[in-house]
Amino acid sequence: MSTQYNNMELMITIAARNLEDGAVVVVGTGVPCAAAMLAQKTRSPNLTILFEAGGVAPRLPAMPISVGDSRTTHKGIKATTMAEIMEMCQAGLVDYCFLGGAQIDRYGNLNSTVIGDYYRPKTRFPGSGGANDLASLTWRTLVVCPQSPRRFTDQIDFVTTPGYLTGGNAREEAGLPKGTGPYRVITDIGVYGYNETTRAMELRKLNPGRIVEDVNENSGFEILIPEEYGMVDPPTEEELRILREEVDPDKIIIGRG
Amino acid sequence: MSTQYNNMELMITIAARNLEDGAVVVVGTGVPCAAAMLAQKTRSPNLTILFEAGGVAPRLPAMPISVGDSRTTHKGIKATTMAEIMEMCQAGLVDYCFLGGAQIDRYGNLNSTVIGDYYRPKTRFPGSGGANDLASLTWRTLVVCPQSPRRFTDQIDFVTTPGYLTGGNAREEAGLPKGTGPYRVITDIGVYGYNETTRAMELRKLNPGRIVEDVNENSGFEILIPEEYGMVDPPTEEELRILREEVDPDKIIIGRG
Amino acid sequence: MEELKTGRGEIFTEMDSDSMRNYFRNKNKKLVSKETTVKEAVSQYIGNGDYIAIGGFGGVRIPTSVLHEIVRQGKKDLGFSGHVATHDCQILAAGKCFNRCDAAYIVGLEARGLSKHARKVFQSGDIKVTEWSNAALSWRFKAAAMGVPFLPARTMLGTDTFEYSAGKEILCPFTGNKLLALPALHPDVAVIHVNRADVYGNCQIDGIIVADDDIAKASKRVIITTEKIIDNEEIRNDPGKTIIPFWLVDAVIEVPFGSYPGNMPGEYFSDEEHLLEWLSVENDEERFVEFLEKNIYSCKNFNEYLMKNGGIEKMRKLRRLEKFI
Amino acid sequence: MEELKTGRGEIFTEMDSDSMRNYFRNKNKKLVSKETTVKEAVSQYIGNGDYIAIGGFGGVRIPTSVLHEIVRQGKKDLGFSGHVATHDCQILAAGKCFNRCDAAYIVGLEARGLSKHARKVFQSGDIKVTEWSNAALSWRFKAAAMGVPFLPARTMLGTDTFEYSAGKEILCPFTGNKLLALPALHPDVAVIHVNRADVYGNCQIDGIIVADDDIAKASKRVIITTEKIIDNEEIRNDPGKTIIPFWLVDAVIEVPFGSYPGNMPGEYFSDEEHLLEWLSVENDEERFVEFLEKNIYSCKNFNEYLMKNGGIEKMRKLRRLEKFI
Repeated sequence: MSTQYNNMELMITIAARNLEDGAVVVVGTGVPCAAAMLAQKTRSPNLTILFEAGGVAPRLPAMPISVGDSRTTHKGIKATTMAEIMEMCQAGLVDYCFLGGAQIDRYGNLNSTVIGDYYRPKTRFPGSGGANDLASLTWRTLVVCPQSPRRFTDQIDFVTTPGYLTGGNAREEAGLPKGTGPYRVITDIGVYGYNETTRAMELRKLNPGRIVEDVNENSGFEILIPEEYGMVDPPTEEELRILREEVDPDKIIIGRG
Repeated sequence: MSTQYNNMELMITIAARNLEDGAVVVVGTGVPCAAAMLAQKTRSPNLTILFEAGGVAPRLPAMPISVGDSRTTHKGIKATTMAEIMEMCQAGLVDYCFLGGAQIDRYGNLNSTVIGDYYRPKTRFPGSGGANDLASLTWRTLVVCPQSPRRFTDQIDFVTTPGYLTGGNAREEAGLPKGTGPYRVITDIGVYGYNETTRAMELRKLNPGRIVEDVNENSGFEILIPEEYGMVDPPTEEELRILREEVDPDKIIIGRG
Repeated sequence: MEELKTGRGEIFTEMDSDSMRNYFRNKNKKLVSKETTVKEAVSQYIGNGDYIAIGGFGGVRIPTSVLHEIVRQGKKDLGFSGHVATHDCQILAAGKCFNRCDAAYIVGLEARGLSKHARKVFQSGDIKVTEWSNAALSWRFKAAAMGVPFLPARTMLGTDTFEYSAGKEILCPFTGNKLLALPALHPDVAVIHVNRADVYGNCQIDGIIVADDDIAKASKRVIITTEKIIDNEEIRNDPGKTIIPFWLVDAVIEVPFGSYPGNMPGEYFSDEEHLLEWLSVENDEERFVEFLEKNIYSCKNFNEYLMKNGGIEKMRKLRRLEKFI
Repeated sequence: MEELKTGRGEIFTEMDSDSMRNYFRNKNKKLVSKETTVKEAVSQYIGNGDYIAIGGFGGVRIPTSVLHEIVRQGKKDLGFSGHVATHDCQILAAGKCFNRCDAAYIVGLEARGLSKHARKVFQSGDIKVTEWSNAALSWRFKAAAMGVPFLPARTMLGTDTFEYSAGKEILCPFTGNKLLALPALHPDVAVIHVNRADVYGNCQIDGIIVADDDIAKASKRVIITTEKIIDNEEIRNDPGKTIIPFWLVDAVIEVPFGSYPGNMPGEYFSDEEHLLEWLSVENDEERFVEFLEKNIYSCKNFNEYLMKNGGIEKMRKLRRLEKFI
C-alpha cells in the first residue's frame, strides 16, 4: 500500500462508494457531507444532495457548518422548508440518509438522546433532530462511526432512531414504511450489513489491514461473521487527491482522523 | 327618493355595508367582488379581500373574470395556493364569505350541484367549488341573490353547502367549527338573518319600497317575520357614485340589475 | 357513540402509500434533459384509462396545448380531478375523453356561464362522479404530496357533498371532535403549464400556485409545458423561486402562449371573445363539430390553433391587456 | 386487534381548534404599523410562563436581539419548541428562562459541539421534556397552521422517541395501516427574524424557510425582527415572495445584524469565533457569569452587544464571508 490515509479518509471514501449515480441522499455536516461531495466528484455526478433544514442540490462552495447555513442553498435547485424535505422522504423519493449516534445496537437502532435514566439523565444528548425521521422515511440508512464496544452495545439506553427495532419484521409491524431500514454501517474496522431474516448486524467487508477478530473485539454485541465476506479496496490515489484537495482542503473533517 | 338605482345596485350596496373595517372576506367574481370593492372605498378601507384560488389583498385594477385571474394578485400582499387560503379559513382568520346558489332553504343550506336525481340529474350545476369550504370554515356566510319561490325552497335537491343543516345545533353536531354559520341573506326584497334558537330564516330589514307581504310571497318556505324589523336605508348618492364610477364603470355587474 | 359515516362515492386512484413510495423510488432522478414535443409527451405518458390532474385554475395557466393533443389523439376513459375545471373540462368533454371525475367545480366557466356540452356529458349518466369541495381536492393532493394516506379537515361535514364523496368521518384522537378524513389523491399524470422551466424540469410560476406544487408531487408522471425554457443557472440564481423540482418531471415542452385562450399571469390575459365563441357554438351541434374540426382536429399543432385565432397580432393584444390593466 | 399506543409525554399547548379559532378571529387585521422596540415587544408580548417558538434554525436566521432581551428582562418559566434549537437554546438556558420543552434537537450546536451549560440545565431534572423528531415538530406546527388538531405521519413509530412523546398511534381510516398522529402545536408567541419586512409585518425571507411560515400561523402572537424595513410597495411588487402576511404579526422591529452571531442567508455568515468563545466560557462558572454580564446583562440594547464584539468592522468581515464564499 503505497498511499497513506487515516481512518476518517477511509470511512469517507467507503461511504462515497455507496452512493450510486442518480441517487438522492440527505446529509448532515461533517463526514456525510464530505462523502456525498466526494461521490459527486468521482462516480456519481448525478447525486442529488439534500439538507433536512431545506437546502436542495446546492453547488457546495465549502463544507457547511450547520445543515441550515447559507452554503446548503448556494446555487441550489430549491430553498424550502424542513417539512418539505421530510415529506420528500415520506413520499419515497429519497434513497439514503447518513446517521451517527452515541450508541448503536445489533439491529441498527441508534441512541442520541440520553445515557442513564430518561428523567434524571447521566448525559443528555441533543435527541433525534431529524435522525428518527430520516431513518424512518428514507429507503436506506447508512451509519458512519468509529467502532468501539461502548458504542456498539445491546444495552442501548434509549432508541432514538429506528433500526430494525427488535429484529425480524418488527420494523414493518411498527408501521414504518415497507422496504426501508438500516443498510450499511461503515466503521474504521469494516463494513456491516444486516441479515435478511433476523436483521442482526453482519460483516460484509473488512477494511484494509484489519483481521476478522477485530470485528467482535470492538463490539459489545456479537456481529455475525458469514462464511464469505469481502475486503474493502483501499482509497485510490485519485479518491484521496479529490478528498484532500477539493472536498476538504482545510482538513476540517479529515483532520480529525 | 331622489336617486334612481336598480336591484343589483341596491343589493351590492347593502352587502358592502355588512363588511366592517378590519374584516377579512373571501369573495368570488361579480356581486361579492363589487360589494367588497365598494366597502373598501367607503367605510372599510382596511377590508382584506381574499380569492380562494390564492390571491390575497390585491389592489383590484378591474373586476376579475375568474377568481384565479391575474387581477386577483395585482399589487397584492401575497400570491399563494388554494390550500393556503382554505387553511386561513379553517384556522379562523376569515370573517366573511359570499355565496349564491340555485336553491336555498330555510336553514340557509345551498344547492349548486344538481336538480333532480343525483345519478341522472335533470340539471347538473358546477358543484361546491369552494362554497362548501367557505361556508363551513369562515365565521359568517353572506348570501346575495334575487328572491323567488323557486330559489327559496325547502325542497332543496342537494345540500351542496351547509347552512344550519336541519336547524338548532345540527351544524355544530355535524362537526363544523363552533360559532360559524349563515349570517345574512340579501335579496331584492329584504335582508334576512336566522333565529337564534331554531336557526330558521327571519326578516331583519325590508328594502326601500317593499312591504312585508312581499317577503313570503316570494319564498317557497315561510320566512319568520319578527315583531320588530328595520328598513334598509336606500343607497346614498355617494355610494352610487363610487359604485358606478369607480367600482364597475363598465357596468359589467350593475348592468345586469 | 354515534356511528361515523362514510361517503358513498368511489375512490378512483391508488391509496396505498407504500405502493406509491415504490413508484417514486424508481423514478429517474438524474439531471437529464426531458425536452420533447407535445405530441410525443401525450403519446408516451398518457394512456387510455389514466387519471389526470390539470394544473392552473380552469381558465388560468392551463396547459391548453396538451389538452388539445389529448383530444386529437382520441384518448379515452380518462379520469380527472375537477378542481375548478372550467375551460379544461370543456375541452376534454368536447373530445369525450373521460368516464370518471372527482368533481369540485365542473361544467361551468365561472362568470362566463355554463358549458352546454360539458353539462350534456355529465347529465348523460355515463360519467362516474365523486363529489368534493375545492379545499377537499387541494388537501387530497397535499396528503399525496406529503406521503400520507389521508389528511383531516373540518369541511364538507353534514352535507350531501360529503354524502356523495368518498370521505369518512373520524374522531380526533386527541380532542374527540368529529373531523373529515380525506384520502390521498395520486393521479397517474399531471399536466402543468408554467412561466419558466429549465430542460430538466425545474419550474418557476408567477402569480398564484393553485395546487400545482402538490399536484406535481402527488402524480406518478408529470408533463410540463412552459412559456419559455430558461438556463439551469437562472434556476440556481433564485432557488427560493423553484416550485416544481426536476426529479418529479418526465417531459418538458416549450409552448409560448401555451395557456391561450386562458390567462397567463404576467404574460397575457384571457381571450374572452374566443371563450364566448366556444360557449356559443355549443348551442348548435353542427357549428360545434365544425368549430372543433377547425380549432383542434385539423390543427397539426398548437401554433396552428394560435394562428387561426389571430396569431401574433392577437397575442400582442392579450399581452397588452395583461400588462396595462 | 392490537392496542394502539400513546406516548407518555405531556402536551404543553392549547389543543382545541375552536378555542384557537376564537383567538384568531379577534386578532386585529387592519393594515396598521406595528413598529416598536425590542424592549417594548418583549415586555408587551412575552409573559412569564408563555410558550415560545423561535424562528430560523438554531444558529441561522435567529432573532438574537429578542432572545437577549428575554434574558435581560428575566422572563421565567417559559416553554419552548426545540426544533433544532442550538444557539437560541443556549441563550435561553443561560438565562434559566424555561421550565418545559418540546425537544427534537437541544443542547448541541451541530458540528460545533455541545453546550455544557444547556446540558446542565437539562440534566438537572427541573425541565419537563417531551421528545419529538424534527419532522414531528414541523408537522405539529403545520397542523396548527392548517387549523386541524392533528396530522398523520409515518415517523417515530416503534421507538423510545415515540414512547416519550405525546404522539398517538392511529389506524388509517382508509387503508387500516398504522400511523402516528401528531397533535397541533400552538405557541403563545413566535419570534422570527427575517430579511425584509414592511411596518405592517409582511415579511420576505431569503434562503430556507425552515418552519417559519407555519410557526407564524400557529402562534397566538408574532414578533418579527428584520434586517431592514422596506416599503409596502416593495411587498406588493412581488406578492409571490411574501412568506408571513401582516395579519399574523403583532410587532415589527428593524434590527440590522439581528441574527448575529448566527448566519443570515444573503447577508452575513456566522461568527464562529464568538460561538466557540461562548462554548468555551461555559466550562468555567466564573468566566461564564462575566461573559453573560458583558454580552447581555450590561448591554442596554443589541447594538451594544454588536459593538462589544467587533462592531462595524466585524460585521463587514462576516458580510464578506457570506458574499464571497
